[in-house]
Amino acid sequence: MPFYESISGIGLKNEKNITIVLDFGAAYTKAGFAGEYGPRVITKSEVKCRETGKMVPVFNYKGEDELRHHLVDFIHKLYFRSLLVNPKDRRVVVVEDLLGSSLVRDTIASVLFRHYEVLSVSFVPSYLVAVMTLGCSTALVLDLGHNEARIVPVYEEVPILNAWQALPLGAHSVHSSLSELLLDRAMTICEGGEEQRLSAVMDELPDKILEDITVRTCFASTVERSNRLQNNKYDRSIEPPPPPPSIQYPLSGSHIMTIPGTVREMAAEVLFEQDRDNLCIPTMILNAIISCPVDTRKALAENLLFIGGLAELKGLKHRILAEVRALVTTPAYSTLLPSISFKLHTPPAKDNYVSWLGGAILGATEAVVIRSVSREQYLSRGCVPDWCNLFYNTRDERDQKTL
Amino acid sequence: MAHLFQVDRVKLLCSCGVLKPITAIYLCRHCLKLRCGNCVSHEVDTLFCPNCLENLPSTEARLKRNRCGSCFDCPSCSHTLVTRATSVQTTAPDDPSKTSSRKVYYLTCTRCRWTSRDVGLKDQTVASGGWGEQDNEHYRFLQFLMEHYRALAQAEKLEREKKRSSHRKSTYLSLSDKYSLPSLLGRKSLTPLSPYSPKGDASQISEMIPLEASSEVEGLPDDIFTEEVILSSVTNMEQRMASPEFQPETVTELYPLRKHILPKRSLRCRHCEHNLSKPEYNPSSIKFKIQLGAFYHVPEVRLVKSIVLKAGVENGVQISLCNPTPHDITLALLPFVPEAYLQAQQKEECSEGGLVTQGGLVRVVDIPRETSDLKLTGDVALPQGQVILAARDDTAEYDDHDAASAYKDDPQVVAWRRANKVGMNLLVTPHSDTTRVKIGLVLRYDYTNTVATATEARIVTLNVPIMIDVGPVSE
Amino acid sequence: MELEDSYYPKAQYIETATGNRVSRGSVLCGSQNIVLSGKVVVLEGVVVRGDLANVRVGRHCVVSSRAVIRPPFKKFSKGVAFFPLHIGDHVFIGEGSVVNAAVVGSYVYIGKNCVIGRRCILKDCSMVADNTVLPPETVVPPFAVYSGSPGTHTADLPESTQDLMTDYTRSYYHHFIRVKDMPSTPRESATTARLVDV
Amino acid sequence: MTSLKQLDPSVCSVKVSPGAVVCLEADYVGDITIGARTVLHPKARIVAEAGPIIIGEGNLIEEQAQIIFRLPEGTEVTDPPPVMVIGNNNVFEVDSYCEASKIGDNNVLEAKCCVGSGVELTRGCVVGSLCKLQCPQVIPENTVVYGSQLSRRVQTDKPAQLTLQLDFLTKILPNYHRLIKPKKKPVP
Repeated sequence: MPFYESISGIGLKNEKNITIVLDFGAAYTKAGFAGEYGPRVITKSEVKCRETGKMVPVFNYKGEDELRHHLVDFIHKLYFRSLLVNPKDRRVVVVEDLLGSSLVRDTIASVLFRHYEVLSVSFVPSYLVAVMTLGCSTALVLDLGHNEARIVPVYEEVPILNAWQALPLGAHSVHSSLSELLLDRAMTICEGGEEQRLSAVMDELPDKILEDITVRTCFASTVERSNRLQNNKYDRSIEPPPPPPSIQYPLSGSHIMTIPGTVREMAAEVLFEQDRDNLCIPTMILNAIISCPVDTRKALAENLLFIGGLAELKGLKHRILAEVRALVTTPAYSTLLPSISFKLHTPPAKDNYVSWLGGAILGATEAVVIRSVSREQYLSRGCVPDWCNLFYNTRDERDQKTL
Repeated sequence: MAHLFQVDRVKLLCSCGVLKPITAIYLCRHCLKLRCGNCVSHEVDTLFCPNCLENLPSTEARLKRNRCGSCFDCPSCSHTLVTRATSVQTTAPDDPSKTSSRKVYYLTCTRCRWTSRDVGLKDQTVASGGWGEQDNEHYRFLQFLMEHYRALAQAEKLEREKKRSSHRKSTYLSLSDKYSLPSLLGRKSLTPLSPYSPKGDASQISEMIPLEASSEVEGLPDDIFTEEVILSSVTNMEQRMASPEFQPETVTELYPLRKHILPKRSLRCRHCEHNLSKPEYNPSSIKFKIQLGAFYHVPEVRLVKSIVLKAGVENGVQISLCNPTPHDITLALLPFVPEAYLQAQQKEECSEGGLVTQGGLVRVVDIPRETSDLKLTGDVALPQGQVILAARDDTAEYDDHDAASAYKDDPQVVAWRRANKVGMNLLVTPHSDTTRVKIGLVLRYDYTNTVATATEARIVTLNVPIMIDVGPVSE
Repeated sequence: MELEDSYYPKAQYIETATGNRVSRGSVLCGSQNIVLSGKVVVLEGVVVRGDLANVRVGRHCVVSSRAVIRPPFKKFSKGVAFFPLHIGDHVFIGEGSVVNAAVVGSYVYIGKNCVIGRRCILKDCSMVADNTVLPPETVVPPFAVYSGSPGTHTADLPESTQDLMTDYTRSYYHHFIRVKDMPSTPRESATTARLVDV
Repeated sequence: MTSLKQLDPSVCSVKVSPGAVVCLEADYVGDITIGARTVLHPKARIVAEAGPIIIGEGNLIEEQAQIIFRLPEGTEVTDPPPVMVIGNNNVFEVDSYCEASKIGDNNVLEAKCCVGSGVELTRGCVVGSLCKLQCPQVIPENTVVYGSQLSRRVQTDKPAQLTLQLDFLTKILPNYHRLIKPKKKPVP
């Protein structure tokens, strides 16, 4: 029975204390134990604000102090409500975004070391460990997160950082687009039985409801239908495709909202609309490939990996792939990327915890012992090594320091 | 429980710089300092199931992934499931004409009426247990993957050890080893980002077949543009996240979830490593083996009446002081000057820091000092002189004989006296530019320390800075 | 903040030998099956269903107005039974809450407008926040605060809960002061039964 | 207050079918008909302002439950007046509030729920504790509404049988409470 078996096979058998693996996300945080095949908990990244007592996003902060307070409370909840182990003298693997903020990284380290006195912390790059879950060494990783879509290609286990791409297109943009569409088009039935425009009843929809509608009803449409919808916008004579069925969605006891079928279909279109710089998710993928050395491009294109919660949206992966294939034949790209084929990986996990799983695999090996910063080191230095900090990445400088 | 006496109107300044109500503060009897949840180390003491209130030893909890063996949660609404018994008619296998009634059990939710039959789970013949677990579909692959990387890491470790013993002349490697810097620091540029650039002998590493990418991706189901969506058949986010490994998308895939267990926590002072709070083992018990809450060791200050202060004039404000200890307490109220207090704290910290490095044995990991809003928005005139608070005596409570006469109280200081409580009048003048008055004072009192090691009770003088939110100001 | 005094007119309350103060506007059905252990305050509009099964309320409890205390029933294969309901000492039950629990421990705080479902067990030193629904057979462990609908474990109580609740219920009793007559608070007539003499 | 009491005939007329247990100590306003085997606890409140209320058989109405039939403000009373019909085997738990003029069979209104006047409960529906349904709608059969988000699902289990509880209450309530006597002639 895997329920029990998965524990017995854990690595670092000599160490009684199993390593903790944390993956902090903008919307959801994944936490669990190294060597396990799934996180113990995927929880909203929210904490009770110390002043107001309301739930606020952890990474929504005004200053370092506030962020630290949020993290102290949040990590406390993870340890004492979900993981139920003593943080002290246990190793931690933190799956980090290479493009994330240094302040967040430093504060996480400070909270883990100073407040929770963990034995060691190892920051592992999310893109790289996500590739590890596939068992191969090369992939172009597209992380569809809450706030941003980010790409970092990984070639032979080395992230090609100069080819990174990021756009503020994430689940958040789908939610705002959905909100806009609903306030524009949706009708509600009110207490008296009369039908009114949604915008007449409320100014905005709470995030929780937007998320719920996205998850339960929305999908990314096909290229063909999307084109017809787009054309219809500019030229009313072109027939739009027949809309998918609408849905009765009870907002509360006193309002029932009708979600038009077109809204369900169009909410995710925002990911494919090119912005002023002609950028959208498909162009990001091609631009990332182009920024990579010529000899790596083919391998990367044939090893795409989409991760992050948004990747689970129905039809999204299919649509991105279709758009990319269409785009690569356009003059802008066909000369740079001739005869290239695209293939997508299916990770051995749900899309939203692929990186966590990578961290859990890494955390179960001896490598975590070598590649982590111990508490003593942290306390004597007062900071954690970072790839973008020249202090740690300049040879001469470093030699002087260590001498 | 802060609302009961609005205890958060009166806050104590913890030694770490956080303001908290008395119920959230502890007094370390060894350091003689105030501590709070922010500056002590929390530990998991015992584990128990919040439903059946059974203890789980930590090894068992680890094996069961922090879940109770016998209680289940509803996958649909997260409420606890109950076992229902019904009897079914079964025909005996050897003689179809004979029917016997057999008791069977299924799980049902009393809230949303979900039942284990909804998802086609067979009824069980035993009342508890027997409900199987779901399998991770990638189980085999992940097992291989783990083995592969483990072998890889092992090979790397061996390599490093070989290098270490063979005294290479590369100064930089040996140096970094000598100072046991993590390899992150020892390599240049992007290499640290790659923990597994294959080094060492590849032949030792187990064979593992990587996943293949495919050019075909599952598209939308054909009926999505025509089929009506029944909202209640699609799971919501909470239902999906309740089983992170499986994240069911439709309600037909919801399986009962084992109940998550809860810890009892104990608290430990970071500086002296003594327990500040340690609960009893029994999950139902509300008793503590060790309990050093400030509520039991520091006189509690409460406002007596909620009032609206008048701007620009002196307002009479009454506070009550209550002695929770079984010893008489002599106390005095002193003015609180935040700036001076903070300076004193810093000085103390410096001297303490010096001690630690000299001792060098136990290194205390200090948390960053917190800064709280210590801005006072009112001046307060405190009664002069000392007051004796009678010891707490549970038997004498509400015994109506006149206790006041036993103490020669100065009526200027003591407004009233009842058992172990004393009322005192303060005069508060709101600052001109404020709508809500906060005053500060320092409670100086003689604390009778009864640490077990001491042969007799020792009396120490403690200073407790207190901030009081007196109330709003009217024009 | 100390509790403030509240007053009750002598005529509208019955004070028993053990110090219970029960509003005449409350309904104690089957009073022979109801035990109030002493210094219990029962306010106006409270319904206690002693007719269904025994109800025992410990010392120093406060039952606020319009609360309903109702023994829970359980169905068996042969018939139903109402279970006795035990409430410990120093328990506060907020306004309009419906208590269908099997056991309420001591030092328990139940907020306003709550529904405590059938056969719930509230252990000692637990708390149910305002407007909470505890579905049937919920167990609230010690020092837990349950809130929301359904009630879930959202916070923890301080270690001093036992003494806080003791102090609170005692203060409530001592600050609940009898006066000869209330300065004109007309009794509601709309909610009383429309009965006339035959 | 010690002499015999009866309901004020100027305020209400309560017709009780034989076999029903209807406590006297409750509020009744208007024309109310109560079917057989229905149990009405003390301190319930039934207000038939807009027209008669007809309660079917085997219903359970607990204390502080309110069944109110009231026309929205500003609407004229029609002739013949509208009727509020409550089917059979419904449960109105403690402090539930119901204005729905059409209620089918086997529904459960849990403690402190609120069902507005435009709502129709069909069969086997459950309105959870503290849930407020006010938007006019027809609740499909076997729907369970629960929680602060008013989540819905369709129950597959048959609605629980009430008979055992009703039998028990029928036996026990007359020992403690004064009842309204049924009419000699059963109500058609």
